[in-house]
Amino acid sequence: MNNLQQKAQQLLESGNYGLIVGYEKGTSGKARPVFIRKAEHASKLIFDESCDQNIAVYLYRQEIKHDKKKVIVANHHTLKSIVELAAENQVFDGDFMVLAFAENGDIIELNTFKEIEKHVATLYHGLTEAEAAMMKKIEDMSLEDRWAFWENEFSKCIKCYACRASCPMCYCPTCTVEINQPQWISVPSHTLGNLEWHVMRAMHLAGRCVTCGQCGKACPLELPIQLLTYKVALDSKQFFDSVAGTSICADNALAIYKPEDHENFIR
Amino acid sequence: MARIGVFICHCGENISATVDCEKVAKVASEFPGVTVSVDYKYMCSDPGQNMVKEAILEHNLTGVVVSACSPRMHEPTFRNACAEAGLNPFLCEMANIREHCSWVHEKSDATTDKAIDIVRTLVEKVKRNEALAPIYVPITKTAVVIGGGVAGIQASLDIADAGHKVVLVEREPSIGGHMSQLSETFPTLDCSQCILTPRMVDVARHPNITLYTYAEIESVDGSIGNFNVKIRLKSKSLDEKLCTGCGACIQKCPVKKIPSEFEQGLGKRTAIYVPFPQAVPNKPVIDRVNCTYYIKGKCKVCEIVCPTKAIRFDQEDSFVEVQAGALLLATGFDVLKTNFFPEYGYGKYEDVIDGLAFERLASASGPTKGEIRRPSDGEIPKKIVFIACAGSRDPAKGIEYCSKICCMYTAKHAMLYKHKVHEGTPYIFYMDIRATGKMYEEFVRRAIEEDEVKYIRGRVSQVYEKNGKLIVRGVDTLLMGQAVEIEADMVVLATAGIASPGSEELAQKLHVSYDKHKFFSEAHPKLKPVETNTAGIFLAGACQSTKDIPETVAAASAAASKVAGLFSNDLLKRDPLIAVVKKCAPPLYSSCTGCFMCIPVCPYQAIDKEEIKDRSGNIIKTISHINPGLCQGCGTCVAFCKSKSIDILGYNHDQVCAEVEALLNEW
Amino acid sequence: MERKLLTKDSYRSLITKLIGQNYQVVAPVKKDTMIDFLKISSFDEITEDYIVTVSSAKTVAFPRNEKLFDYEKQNKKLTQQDYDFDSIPQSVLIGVRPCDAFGFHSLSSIFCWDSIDKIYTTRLERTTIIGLSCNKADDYCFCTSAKGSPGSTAGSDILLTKMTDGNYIVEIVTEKGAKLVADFSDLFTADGGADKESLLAKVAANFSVDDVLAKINSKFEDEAFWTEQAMRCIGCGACAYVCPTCACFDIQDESHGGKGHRVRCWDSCGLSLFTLHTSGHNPRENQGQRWRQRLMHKFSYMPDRLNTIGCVGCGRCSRACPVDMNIAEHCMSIIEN
Amino acid sequence: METQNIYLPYLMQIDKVSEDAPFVKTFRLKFINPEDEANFSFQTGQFGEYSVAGVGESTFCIASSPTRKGYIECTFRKAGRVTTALSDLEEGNTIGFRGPYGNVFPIDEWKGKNLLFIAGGIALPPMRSVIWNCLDLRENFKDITILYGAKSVADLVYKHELREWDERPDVKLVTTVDPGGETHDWTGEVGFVPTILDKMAPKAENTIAIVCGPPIMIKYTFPILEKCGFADEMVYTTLENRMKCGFGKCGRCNVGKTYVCKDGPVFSLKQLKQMPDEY
Repeated sequence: MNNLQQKAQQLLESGNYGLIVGYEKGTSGKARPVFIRKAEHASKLIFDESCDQNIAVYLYRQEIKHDKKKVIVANHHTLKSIVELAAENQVFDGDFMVLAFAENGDIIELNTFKEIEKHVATLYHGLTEAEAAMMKKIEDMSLEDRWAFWENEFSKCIKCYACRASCPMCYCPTCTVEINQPQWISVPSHTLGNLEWHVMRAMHLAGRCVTCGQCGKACPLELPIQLLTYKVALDSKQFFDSVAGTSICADNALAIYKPEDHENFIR
Repeated sequence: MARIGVFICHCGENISATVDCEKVAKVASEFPGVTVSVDYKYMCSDPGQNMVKEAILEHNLTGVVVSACSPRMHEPTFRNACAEAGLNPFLCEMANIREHCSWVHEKSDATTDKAIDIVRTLVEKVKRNEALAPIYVPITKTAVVIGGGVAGIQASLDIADAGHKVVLVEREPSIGGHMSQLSETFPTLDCSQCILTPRMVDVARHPNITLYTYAEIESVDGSIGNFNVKIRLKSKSLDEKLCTGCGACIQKCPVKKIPSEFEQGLGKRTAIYVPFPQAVPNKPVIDRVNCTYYIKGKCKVCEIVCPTKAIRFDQEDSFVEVQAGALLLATGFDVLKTNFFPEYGYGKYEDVIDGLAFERLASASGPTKGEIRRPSDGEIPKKIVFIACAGSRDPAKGIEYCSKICCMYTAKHAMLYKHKVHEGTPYIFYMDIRATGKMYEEFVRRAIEEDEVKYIRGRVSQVYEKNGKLIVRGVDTLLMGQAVEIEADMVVLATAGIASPGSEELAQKLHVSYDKHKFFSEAHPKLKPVETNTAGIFLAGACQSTKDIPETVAAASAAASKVAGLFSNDLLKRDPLIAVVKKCAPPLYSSCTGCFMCIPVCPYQAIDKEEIKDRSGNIIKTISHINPGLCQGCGTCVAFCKSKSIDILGYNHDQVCAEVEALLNEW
Repeated sequence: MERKLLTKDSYRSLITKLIGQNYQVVAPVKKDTMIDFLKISSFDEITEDYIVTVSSAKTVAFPRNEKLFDYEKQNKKLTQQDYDFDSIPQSVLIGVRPCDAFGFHSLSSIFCWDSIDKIYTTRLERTTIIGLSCNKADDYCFCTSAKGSPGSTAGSDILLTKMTDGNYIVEIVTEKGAKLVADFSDLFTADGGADKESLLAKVAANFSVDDVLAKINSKFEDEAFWTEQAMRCIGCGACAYVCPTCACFDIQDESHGGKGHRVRCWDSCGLSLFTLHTSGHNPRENQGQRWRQRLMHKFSYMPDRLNTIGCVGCGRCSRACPVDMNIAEHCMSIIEN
Repeated sequence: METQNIYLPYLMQIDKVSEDAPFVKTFRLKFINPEDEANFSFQTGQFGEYSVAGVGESTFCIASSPTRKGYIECTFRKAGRVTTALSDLEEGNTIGFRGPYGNVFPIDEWKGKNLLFIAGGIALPPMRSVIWNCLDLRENFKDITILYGAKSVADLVYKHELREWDERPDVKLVTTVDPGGETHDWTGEVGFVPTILDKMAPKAENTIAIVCGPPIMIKYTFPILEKCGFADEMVYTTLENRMKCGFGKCGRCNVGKTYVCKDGPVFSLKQLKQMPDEY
């Protein structure tokens, strides 16, 4: 048993904790989320590079939301999302414990939002090289080419909303697309409705996207939709010096006005 | 089943000159849901309004669209007309085909088509309008007046005399403001303090006025009718109840060389002090920056000599919270100082002073007992050069505006100098003479003709010292730009009036808009000169722009009358066009996710949290709640809410979407 | 069953001729990163390098959006333009895996349940399905557990099996298939008698779907079981949209001004609003209930009411699932528990 | 119109609109195409899909009796997108109607029995069809009792028909409003439907009870009927699940393996008890 499994076993045996949300090996060796309730199942837990899913999305699931004896094994995406969710009052201090990992692989217990916030400050917040390269490729396109690129991508979208379901920040019980009085966004999937949906999703994540890329990973059609929210995240950083997932205070770039902001219309 | 009446106004020729109103009426009559559609020359006229009323009664209309001018003009007119005919006024909408259409386009079919589009849009909206009831907010009949200069004093007295409570907040240890520093006032040359101090005493004695000096506004929330003002009472290191104002402490204070702010640095004061003898309240404060006890930890002479043991070294700042129905800003102005004028040697040469300092020199209660003496050596100056527009009307230095009072006070200064130093020669460099008040021009003429003040039209390029004299170099533009050089004993700069320090912070606390010079902005430069864009907050005096005393007093009384007008009702009637968080049936209760990101967005602090509880009191969820008394219906939260959980009554999503669809769809 | 042989060159000719004769030919095409069924205009667009396509072949008969009819409003008058059945093209669907082909059986049972959905049936009638046996499989495949096999002919009109030399064994399954072969008889040659079985991928049968059918009804009330099974599920609709047998749909109106059409579009029982009443009441209010609906529908309701299993073992839903909800594993949990 | 398109609605003209309660309206609909009318028939208990072009379809029961020929009626409360659009319509407008769908109240089996109708709020409309159906065949049944309750007096629908029933000697009508919902001139009962039912203590013998109302009302009504001795097969209700198609394809309305659109919407309490708790 490795450290994590031992730790999990101890926590469950102690009786202070009843549920560990973490990762296990899934089909074909892929990592997937797992919910461990019994100490003898602790050996299912893994944590390695393959565990790149953002599992903060489970923290506010109705089934476990009010379970205060839960632990979440968090990769850095998950940690950032927890901070952002805390800022937006979707998770509450003390409702769960976080197991994070130091660079040397040591387990770090984080019990409060303050501790998580402090730990997150030590993490890397930019895009990966590969992601940055994709971003650049699209930014370098001419306006026409970029439009054609996205038009082609969106034409494949089947509106399964896996992007929405997998995003920890998409927690609205009734999404804008599902509000039909009035119907702002067309329900049947065709290119126009798809474009509106994805643009709106990106705008709703402005200043809130922690650039985990989970939406893109979740897409069964492999649309690079994470680039849309990345773009908005990069703009938030550039124009408002706001990086989502770094502060537990609600200071969303679009919600507050600072005298040094470029535009002064909100004054 | 909608039964909409559409009323197209020609507005004389204003609309009908470019829009075919008859056609608009005809096309509109075919819109689904439109029962009656007519056009008329002047809808706002009595016969026009009667057409609307009669149509409501005759056709049992469920909505009215008046297609005319901007709703800013006649919306109340037509809403009232509808109400008189028994239709809820909020079922009446204005389609603006004048400012939005006829005035901005040429006569053409396209213009008429646009008018038709506008009307259709509003028809679709009004179909979805709901009857709304106005909101009534109780009014707290207390006004907080910020600033105790002549404006604040006048306004406080007027409001208090009208029978309402006033809380007057002054930053300095005494009320009085700049007027208390002045010697004589133009154009009558009566003594400033002599006319002001009785009013100061009135303030102190008035049963309706609570005076807080040495106090600042900490925070303000709430809105018209119900502000909550938190005031910081800076520690005076004194128990005011015990202090009799005997002055023993001041006499014995060992720190005596502090430049007096009141005397513009020309006189000195002690560390425990009252700013001036007639101060109200006439009780000292300890200036902790200069007090030996606070610096070194010992002294306490004042405590020892105080007969009533009123000194409190450990006193801390305290806070009071005041509920107020209205706020009145009277924070006044300041004058430009320091190295704004390096070429004039201000700050470099002791004998280059500003106008306020000259007032103190000329004042009988001033440091020289009213004798005009040079600050440097106490000599009586033989020649004084007054430089008007020192900073004002100088775009290069960032102040384009005219400070308005300098022409007059400079003339007064020269005159006062001449009256006191008969052999002296006053020179005035000026750009233009602006003497537009009652008896003002006569006053200036008197300075020129009777007191022989030498006016030189031109600008001063440099002031420098040479052999104990101040050499003032300028040009006389009336002498074809001939260079002029005057050897002066003293130079007085009529420095520009600027916003009082701290104005910007205060404006932000109060959500009052201000201009680029940090003067507070009025709601309308002509029609609402003493209102701000924030309802319930009024302006008086020089905090808005520099003003002379009569103008300031007039503005103060005007603002006071606005407050008294507001307070003449027990309830404030407001349009119910406010935001609401949408609720729905359980188990969702509301689509609001409780992210509370709308809270910082709200410019009026109208949003707080609401807990939804089950029957046994357990919290099911916490959602946003909008205080109807505070919400101004600006819609910022609506735009920001991702889950579309907030609607503005009268402008809800359904209505706005219907308008957009009506515009986009081809019919 | 009649067997023939189709050389790779003849295959190319066949497809080229079909396209030339104005058939709508739909085949697996590699577009960007994905392989999916698309209408082709040349044989070269076809790829065979896939285990299964991302989306299922059902789109041919049950497209994402189907305009049911058009309408036009003028003041109080409303006129309707019925569905133009003549507009449905004759199609040939190429490269359909046996699992996918079998999926049409399940779909048909739904669309023909009492009220016959003529739009669906016409589309299917006008489509000739040329299946392609699987020569490879992955960990998600479980057709052999769901009464299928990598070489099953059920559902195809013609089934091709690729031989090592690149030529194809042709099995003519239906009359429609026979007609197509007859129309292009010069391209088909006599069967060489190659062993089809040896060419097929091996898919281990880890469970029997009959056991699932037998057990699942007794599990309905076990709420804790379903909650735990669905814990990982994040409630997107990906599984249903890629599934060859999922037929749930929504009916929506699309309009511009007075003109518009009513549309039948895909929907998914995994989405939380699927069964939400206007009153706010939701009969399936948590993900456990919704996941139960998905499995019960496939392994209980369809077998009981329509005499067909609603799962063909293609494993698409598991591949598409962002959180690896592997349906075969869940089936096994039902059996085990 | 000859069509094989099961999604194509009949075009119906709104012949009459009545406002029955706040936000509740009744449309009388007539077929625009006489052939449609000739081919159309329905039985009490069935429902249909009503549509506004450009907005969509909504499901509700046919509120009129099949004995009244030449039109159908529907009653709806303005709640969702479609019902909001419907309530914006007026006489002369055209709407779409698909149906009839679903099973029927077995009124033939009820011959010679007493009938007890229990309805709450906006659930009277589905019951109104069967009430009028039975009243139009009055000789087939013995005592007919109607218990109808709503939140307040204003919320009672079909007010003039209630008056008509009240005045009929062959119908016993009991109306009630929730406590606090009464007006000063209210002469009916005050109390929740189950409470009033309990007070009425109806005889179960040879009596069929038909219950329709909000879930909470139904939940408390069944035990009282049981207490009074009603056997499960003597009690009927009609379920309202969300539907899109109406004919067993769209996948929404099933309660376990029971499809409300095909097997229902009318169920006996006996059938209901065999269904899982998923409605």
